Amino acid sequence: LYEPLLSEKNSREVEVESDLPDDLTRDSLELPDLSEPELARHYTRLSQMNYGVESGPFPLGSCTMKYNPKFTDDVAAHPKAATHPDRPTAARQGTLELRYQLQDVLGRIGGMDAVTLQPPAGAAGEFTGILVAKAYHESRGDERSEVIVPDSAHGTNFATAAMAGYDVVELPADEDGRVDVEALEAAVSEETAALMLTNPNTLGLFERDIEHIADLVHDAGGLLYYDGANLNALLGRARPGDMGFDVMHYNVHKTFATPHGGGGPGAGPVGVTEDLAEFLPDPHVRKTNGGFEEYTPERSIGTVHGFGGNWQVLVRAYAYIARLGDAGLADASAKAVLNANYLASQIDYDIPFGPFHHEFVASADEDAADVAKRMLDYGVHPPTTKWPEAVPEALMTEPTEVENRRSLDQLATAFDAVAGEDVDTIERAPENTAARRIDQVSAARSPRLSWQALDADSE
Amino acid sequence: LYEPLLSEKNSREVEVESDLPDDLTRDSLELPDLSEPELARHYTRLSQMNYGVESGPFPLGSCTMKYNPKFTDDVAAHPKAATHPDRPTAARQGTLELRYQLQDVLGRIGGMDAVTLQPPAGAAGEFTGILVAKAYHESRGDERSEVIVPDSAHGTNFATAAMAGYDVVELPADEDGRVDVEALEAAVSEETAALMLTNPNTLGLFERDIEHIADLVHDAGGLLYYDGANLNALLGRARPGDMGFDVMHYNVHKTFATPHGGGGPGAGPVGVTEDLAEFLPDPHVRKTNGGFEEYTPERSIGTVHGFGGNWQVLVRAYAYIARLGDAGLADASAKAVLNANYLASQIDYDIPFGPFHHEFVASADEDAADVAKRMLDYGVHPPTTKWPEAVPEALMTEPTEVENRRSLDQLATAFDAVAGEDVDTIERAPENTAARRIDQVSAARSPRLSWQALDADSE
Amino acid sequence: MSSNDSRGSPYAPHTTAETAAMLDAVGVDSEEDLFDIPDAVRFDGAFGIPERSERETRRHLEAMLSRNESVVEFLGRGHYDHYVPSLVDALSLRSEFLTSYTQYQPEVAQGFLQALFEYQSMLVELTGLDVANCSMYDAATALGEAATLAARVRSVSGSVVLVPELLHERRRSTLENYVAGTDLTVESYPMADANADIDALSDRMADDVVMVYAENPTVRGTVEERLADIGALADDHDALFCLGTDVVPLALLQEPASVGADVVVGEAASLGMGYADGMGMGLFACDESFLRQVPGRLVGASEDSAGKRAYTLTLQTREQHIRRERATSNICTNQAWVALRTAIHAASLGPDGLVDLANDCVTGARDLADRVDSIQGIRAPVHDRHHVREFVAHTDQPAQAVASDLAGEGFAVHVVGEHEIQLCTTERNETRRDALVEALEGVA
Amino acid sequence: MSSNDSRGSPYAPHTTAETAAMLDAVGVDSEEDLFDIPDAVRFDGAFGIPERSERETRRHLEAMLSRNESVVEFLGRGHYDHYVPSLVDALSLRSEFLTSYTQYQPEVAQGFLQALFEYQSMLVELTGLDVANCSMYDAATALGEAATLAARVRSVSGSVVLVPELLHERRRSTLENYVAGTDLTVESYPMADANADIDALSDRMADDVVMVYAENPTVRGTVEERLADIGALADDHDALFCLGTDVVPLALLQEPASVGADVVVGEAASLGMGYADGMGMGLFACDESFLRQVPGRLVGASEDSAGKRAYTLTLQTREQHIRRERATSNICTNQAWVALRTAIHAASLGPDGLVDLANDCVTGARDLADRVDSIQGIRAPVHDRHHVREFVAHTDQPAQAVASDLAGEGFAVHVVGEHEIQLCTTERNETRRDALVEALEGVA
Repeated sequence: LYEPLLSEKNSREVEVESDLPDDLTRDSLELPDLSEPELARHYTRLSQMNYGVESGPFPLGSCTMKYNPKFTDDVAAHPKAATHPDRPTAARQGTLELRYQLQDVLGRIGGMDAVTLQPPAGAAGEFTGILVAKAYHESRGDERSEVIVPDSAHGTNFATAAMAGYDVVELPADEDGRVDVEALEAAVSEETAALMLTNPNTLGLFERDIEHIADLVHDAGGLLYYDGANLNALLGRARPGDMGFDVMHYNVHKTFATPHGGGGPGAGPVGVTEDLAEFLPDPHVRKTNGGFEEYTPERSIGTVHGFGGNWQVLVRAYAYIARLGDAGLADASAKAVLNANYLASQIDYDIPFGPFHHEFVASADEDAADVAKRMLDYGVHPPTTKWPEAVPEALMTEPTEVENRRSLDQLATAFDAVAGEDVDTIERAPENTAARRIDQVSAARSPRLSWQALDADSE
Repeated sequence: LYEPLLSEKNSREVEVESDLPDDLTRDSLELPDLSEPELARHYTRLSQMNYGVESGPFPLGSCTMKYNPKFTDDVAAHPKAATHPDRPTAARQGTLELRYQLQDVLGRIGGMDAVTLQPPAGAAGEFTGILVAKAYHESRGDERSEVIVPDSAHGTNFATAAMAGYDVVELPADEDGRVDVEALEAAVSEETAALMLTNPNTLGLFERDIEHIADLVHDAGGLLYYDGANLNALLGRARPGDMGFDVMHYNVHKTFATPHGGGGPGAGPVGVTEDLAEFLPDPHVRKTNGGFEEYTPERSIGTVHGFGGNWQVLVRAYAYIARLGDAGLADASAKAVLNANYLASQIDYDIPFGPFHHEFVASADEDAADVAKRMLDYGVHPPTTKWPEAVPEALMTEPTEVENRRSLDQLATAFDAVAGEDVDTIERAPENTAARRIDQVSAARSPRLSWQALDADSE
Repeated sequence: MSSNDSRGSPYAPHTTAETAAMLDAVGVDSEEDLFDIPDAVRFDGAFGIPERSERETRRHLEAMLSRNESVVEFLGRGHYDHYVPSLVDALSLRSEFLTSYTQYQPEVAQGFLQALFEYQSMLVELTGLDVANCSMYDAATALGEAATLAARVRSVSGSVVLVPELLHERRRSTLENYVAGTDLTVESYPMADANADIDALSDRMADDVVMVYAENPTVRGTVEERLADIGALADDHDALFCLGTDVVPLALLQEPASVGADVVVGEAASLGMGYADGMGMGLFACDESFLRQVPGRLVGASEDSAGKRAYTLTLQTREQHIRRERATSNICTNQAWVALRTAIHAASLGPDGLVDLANDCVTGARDLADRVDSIQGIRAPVHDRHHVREFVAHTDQPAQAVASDLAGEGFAVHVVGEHEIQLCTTERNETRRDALVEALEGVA
Repeated sequence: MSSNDSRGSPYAPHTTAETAAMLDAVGVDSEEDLFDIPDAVRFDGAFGIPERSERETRRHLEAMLSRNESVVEFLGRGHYDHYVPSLVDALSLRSEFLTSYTQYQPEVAQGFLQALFEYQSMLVELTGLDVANCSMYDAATALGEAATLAARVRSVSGSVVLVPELLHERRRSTLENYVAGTDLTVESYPMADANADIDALSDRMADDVVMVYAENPTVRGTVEERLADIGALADDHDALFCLGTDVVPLALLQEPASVGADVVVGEAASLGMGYADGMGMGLFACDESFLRQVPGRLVGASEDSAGKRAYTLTLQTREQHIRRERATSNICTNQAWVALRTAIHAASLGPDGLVDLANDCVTGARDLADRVDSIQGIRAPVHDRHHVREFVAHTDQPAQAVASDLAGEGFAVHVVGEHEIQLCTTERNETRRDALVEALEGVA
C-alpha cells in the first residue's frame, strides 16, 4: 500500500492576477491540481492506511480511545450550529443555552461550581487552570513560584507549569505507586502555588490519601489541580470537587467520547470552585431572565482562545452526556474498569501495581516499544509504551468500556503471543502492516517536512 | 480478511409480548443483538472488502461505472426532500418542481416530448416503455405479437418483451457488428410491435443505418425503442428522438452518475414522442399557472411503482445534470469516448469491431472469465466478460470519462500482463484478493442463502 | 483573474496536455473525430442547460426543495417514517457501499455480498420462510412478481389472482401491469370491517384461483385476524397464499410461515429510509420449493479456492443474463443499497428494539384513535380492529374539507372516503399528536 | 412489552452474561468491588442527568440549537464562512479519519500522516517559508506561541512584543496570557488608516523588541501595504517579524517570505470549516532556523525497513512527552482533523480555484462597500485601502442603533466604534447583499 503525494499526481503553477496593485500580490502559486474523482480516490486510499477505534481495540493508556457515537456528528453538523460568535445575543440563544447546559452538567459531574468551555484541548485547559490559580494567588497578594507535579504525571503538566512561569517541583511516588505523602510534606511550602494530580494516577491507582494530600496543600495556601485525563474511571463514583480539588480540566475527547480525529481537535473545559470562578476566562455564559447571555467574570484572566474554543467538539460532548445520563455514565466507568481488570487477568505479564481502575501498566520482558510494534502484526493496536517509568518497559493499557469480551480476548492473545516470541522476531516487527518499521532516527536527524523538502533532497 | 456473520457475533431470541391478543402475534423473535461500536466495526470491515469506483478504474462494459459526485448525496439528504407523496400539492411544490425540471431536461437530452420518472430501474423502464407501446397499438385496434431484439442486446430486453407478453424475434448482426438490415427487412411485419435497439450498440458501434432502420420499422407500423444503456456515448452529439426512436429509457445510474450502491437503486425514466405521451404512467407532473401539479395522462397505462419511483436517485440525477449543463454533458461524452479509444490503443488485444465509441469489446486468447479474475490480482477491476457473443471470449470494456491517463495506463498494464501469462496462472487467479476464486457451481448446486441454511447445513 | 484550465466536465480529470497526448496516441486530431455519427442525425442544437458550480447547483436545488412547505405529516398507507439512527447513514454512506459497482466479481465484493446475505437471513427470520431475495423495487412490484411466480408454478389450471377489496389503488394498478403480459386476471374479494370476509372468500375460491393475496396490516392499518383461515383456503384449492406486510409490524405479528404463507412480499424500507417521496424497497420471501422461480438476485454462501467461506450471487440461471426471455423476471438493478440500510437499522435495533418499535406502532395508533374519537364530530377508529400505526376516522364534515382545514394548520392527513380521513402516527410525529388533536377539534 | 437486556451504557457492548463471566474471571462479585475509593470521598449523589434514547437526545439538542434565529450574517473579524465542497465532508467524516486515534504508531497511521504532510507542504507553498507544523488551536494561540518562540530564540536582549494598535481584542488578550509566564511584555504600535504607521513603528523600534507582529489583511479587512518595510525594520533590529494572515487571501497577497516574515501565524480553517461559533485552526510556519523551536507536531518523511517512503511524527524531542517542562510548548492534542479538512478543501479548489476565491474576497468587499457608500448617512469604506472580505463603514446614526435595527431585519453586522460598523461578505452571503443594502437604506 503506497499512495503518491498529491504533488506527485498533478501540480500546477498559475500566475496570480488580480485587480490589486501588483506589488501587493504574489506572482504565482503552485498547488496540486486534481479533479474530484482523483481526490476522492486519494483520500479514500489514505483513509484505508489508518488503524482507528473502528478497526479494532485501541488500548492506548491515558488516551481513553472510546468509540465516538455517530449521532454526535450529525448534531454537530446541524445547520443551526453553524453560526458566528459575534451575532447578537438574541439570535444565538441556542448556542448559549447549549454552552450553559454543558457548563452545568460538567460542573455536576466534577463537583465543581463553575466551568469554562473555552480551552481547546486538555493542555490548554491545564494552562487555563494554572493561570486561574495564579490570578487567584495574585489577587490575594500572594506571589508563589512553584507547582508540584508527581514524577509519573503527564508531560503536559510539567510543560504547562513552566509555560505559566512556575518552577516545577517533581514529586516521587512511594513504593505502592502513589503520592509519597512524606515527600509531599517536604515539598509543600508557601511557594507552592498548586499541586497537579491525576486520580486515579497514571498507574490506574486511586490516591487513597487524597484527603490528607488536599489538607497538606491547602494548609500551605496552595491549590489542588485535577488533571481530568483519567476521569473515565470515576464517573458517578467520586468527584474531584468532593476530594478537595480546586481546579480541574475535563478531556472531553477522552471521557466524553468526542473523536480525536488523528490528534485533535479536542476540548479542555476547566472547572473551579466558587472562590476561583471570578477569574475564569472571558466570556462566560449565564442564565438570564428567560434566556442566556455572555458576561465577563469580574476578575477574568482574559481569553485563552480567539473565540469560544472548539464548538463542534463541545456540542458532541454535550450530546454524549445527554444521551448517557447518570446511569449510562456510571455504567461506562464500571465497564471501563471491568474491562481493564478482565484484560489484566487474561495476560501473562507482570503488573506491579494495583488495584487499578480503568487502566493498568504491565511490564514487558523485552523492549516495550518493540513489543508494541510486534502487537501490530496481530491486528490490534498496542498500548502506550515506556511510561510511566515506575514500571520497567511499561505497557500502559486502557481498553475503555467499548470493547466486548471477544475483543479483549483478542488483545490478550496478541499480548501473550508476543510474550512468547524471540527478540529477533520482535525487533523485526511489524511485518504485516501497510508500512514496516519506520526509521525515526533519520526522520529527526535530517527532517524533511514537506514535499518541497523531498524535491530539494532528490535534486 | 474474514468477518463473522452478525449472527455469529451475538444473537438473541426474545419472547414477543404485546397488548395484542396472543393469537395475533408471534411467540418469539431471534435477531442479532449487538451494540453500536460492534456494528460500526462490523460494517466498516465489510465496507473494506469491496472494490468500487473510488478504489480504482471500474471498466465494466455496458454499466457506465462513473464516479458519483459527493454533493449529490448532500442534496438528496436535504431535510426538505424527505416528504410523503400524499401531502397536499400546495405543500410539495418543491418536489413537483424538481420532478418537472428533470422530466424537462431529460426530454431535451433525449429529444423526447414527454418523460415519466416512475420506473425504478432500467429494466423497469423497458417494461414501462413496452407497456406504453402496447397500449398505443391497442388504442389503434392494432394487436401485435412480436418484439424484435438484436442478438447482441442486453438480456433485459428479451426478458422485458416476454414479460409484456410478446414473442421475441432475435435479430442477427451483420459482419460489421451492426444491425443486418436485410435480416431486419425480413423480420419486420404487421406483427412487429417494436424494435428494441441500443445505439451505439453493445460493441460500441453506432448504427449508421439508423434512419433506414427507423423507416423500415415505422413503415410496418412498429415502434422504435431505445435502450439508454449507452447514452453516455452521445450526449450533445445525437439524440434518440432525432434518430427516429419513439420510446426510450434513461439509465440515470449510468449516464447521470447516480450511485449503483452494490446493485441499486437506480432509476429508469422513460421518454416518448408526443403521440405516446397520453399513455404514460400515472401520475405525471405538469406546470400550472404559477406552480406544478400531478395529473393522470388521458390513456395512462396506470402505475408501475407503488409511488413515484426512486426519488432520491432522481434528485441526484437532476443535480448532476444541473451541475454539468450542456458543455459538461458534451465533454463527459467526449472524454468517455476518448478514454475508450485511448485504452484500446494501449492494449495488445484484438478488437474486431470499430470504430467504437465509449466502449470496446476485446477478444481474449484464453477464457475471458479467467482473464478477468487474473486482472483482479493487478489491483484493477476487469471488464464485463463473455458478452456480446459476436466477439470470442469478449472483454467488454468501458472506462468512462472519470479515468485519467495514468489510471488507463494502469488498466492497460493489467490487460497486457495477463495476456502474457500462462493458463495455469490465470486459472488459479485471483490470489491477491480478500477472497480467492469462489466456487460458483457448488453455490448454485446446494444453495445456502441465509445463516439459517448454514446452521442447518452444519448440524 | 487567473484563468481556469480548460476543463470541460468537472468529473473528467483530463488536463489539456493529457487530452492532447491521448488524442495523439489514438491518432486523431480532436475528440469529434472519434464520433462515427452520420451528419443526418447529428445534433447541433443545445439543451439550454446552464453549467453551474457545485455551490450554485446546490443553491438551485435547495431553493427548489425549500418550496416544500413545513407540514407535519400524519401520512402512511404504505410509506412510513421511522427514526433512522445516525449509524445507518454513517455506515451506508461510506463510499465503499454508496458508489458505482455491482458484485459481478465476488472476490472483490465480499463485504456487500455478506451484508446482503445477512439481510436475507434477517428476512428469513422475520417471515419464517426458507428463502428471501436481496431486494425488489418496492411492495407493489414485489406483489406483481409474486403473481407471475404463481403463474409459473401453478399446479392448478386457473388464472385468477384474488386480492382484497381494500388495497392501495397503486398497488393494484401495478399488479395489473405486471400480469398484463400473462393469462392472469386480477379479482378482488370482499372485506368485512377491514379484514378479509372469510365467508365470501370461501365462496369465491375455486380451481381457477392461482393466488390469494392478503395484507397484514391492511392498507387501513388494521391487523388481519383471519390469516390462518385464508392460508387454509388457499391450501385447500392448491393456490398460493401471498401475504403482504411491512418489516416493522412483521416483528410483532403472526409469523407468515405459521399461517401458511407461501410467498411474503411487502415494504422493507420502513427500516432504514423514512419518508423519501415513496422510494421504498420490496421484500420478497418464499418457500424453498419455489427457489428456482424467485425473481431478483440471491446471495449464497460458498467457498473460495482456499476453503474459506465466501459469498456470491447465485442461481443466476434465473436471470436475464443467461435465460433472456425465459428469465423469471426482467429485474436486474435492484434496491441493494436500501437493503443494506434496512439491515443496519434492524441490527442496530436488535430483537428487543424492533419488537418495541412494533409495539409502539400499535399503542401509538390506539392512543391517538382514542383521543380523536373523543372529538365532537369525529369517530375513530372506523374499524373495530387492532391497528398498526394508522387508522381511519369518520368525519361528520366532508373529509376533504377537514383535510384542507388541517393543511391550513400545518398538518397533512389522507382522505380515503367522503367522510373518512386516515391518520398515521409513529415516533416521528408523536410530539405533534397533541397539536393535531387540537387542530382537529378546531376543524371537525 | 419485551424487556430490554439490562445494558447500562449504550456504547458498552457487554451483555449480562458476558459481564457475569468477566467478573468471574477477575474474581469479584460486582463491578463496585473494583473501585478502590475510600468511603469518605465516594459520591453517592446523582448528577440529575436523565438518560435519553438517541432520538430523544437529538430532539433535545436540535430543539435547543433551533433557538438560534435565522439571521444573515455579514460577520468576520477572524472567523469566516466560505462554501465547503461536499467532498470535504464526505472524505473527512470517514471513520478512519474522524475517530479516536493519534499517530503514535506510524506504521498503522500512514494515511493521516501523509495527509498532514501534504497540509504542511501546501502551507509551505502558501507562505514561502521552510517549515509549517501540522496545526495549532487557532490564530490567537498561534500568535501566543510565536511570541514564546521569539523569546526562546531571541538574539537581542529585549522583551517587548510589538503588535498593531488595531488588533482583535481577543487575539491580544490571548497573547498576553501566553506571555504571562515569560519576561515578555506586549506593546502596540500606531496605525494610520488601518495600516501600520511605519514612521511611528520605526521610531519605536529598539533593541528591546524581540518580535514585531503585523497582519495582512488587518482586523479591519485592509490589505497591509507596508509589509516589506515592517520586515526590514524588524530585521534591522534583530527582531523577529511575525506575520498574521488567513489561508484564503494568502493565496493572493504578497508571499510572506518575500517581505521578510520569519514566522507566519493565522487562521487556516477559513478553508474547510465555515462558521463554527469560532472554532478554527491555527497555521504556523517559520524559517528553518527555528526548526527545533517549533511548537506542536511535525510530520516528516522517512523510510520503513523495506526502504519505502513512510511518514512519522518527528522531532518529538521538542514535545512534552520527552522534554516535559523544557518543551517548546504544552500543546499536545491539536486540530489535526481540521487541518485535514483544510487540505482537502485547498486541493479541491486547486491553484486556480483558490486564487479565484481570494480575488472574489477582494471584489466582493469592494462592490459591497461601493453600494453601501451610496446610502445616505453611511460612508464606506472608512479606510482608503484595498479590502479583503470586510470593511468598516461610518454611520451617521449611532452604530449600535443601526446594528440593532439591522438585527430586526434579520442581518447581523459588527459594531466596531460609536459610529462604525463592520461588514464582511463572501460567496456565502452574496445573494443577500441586495437585501442588506436595502435594509441599510431603511435604517441608516
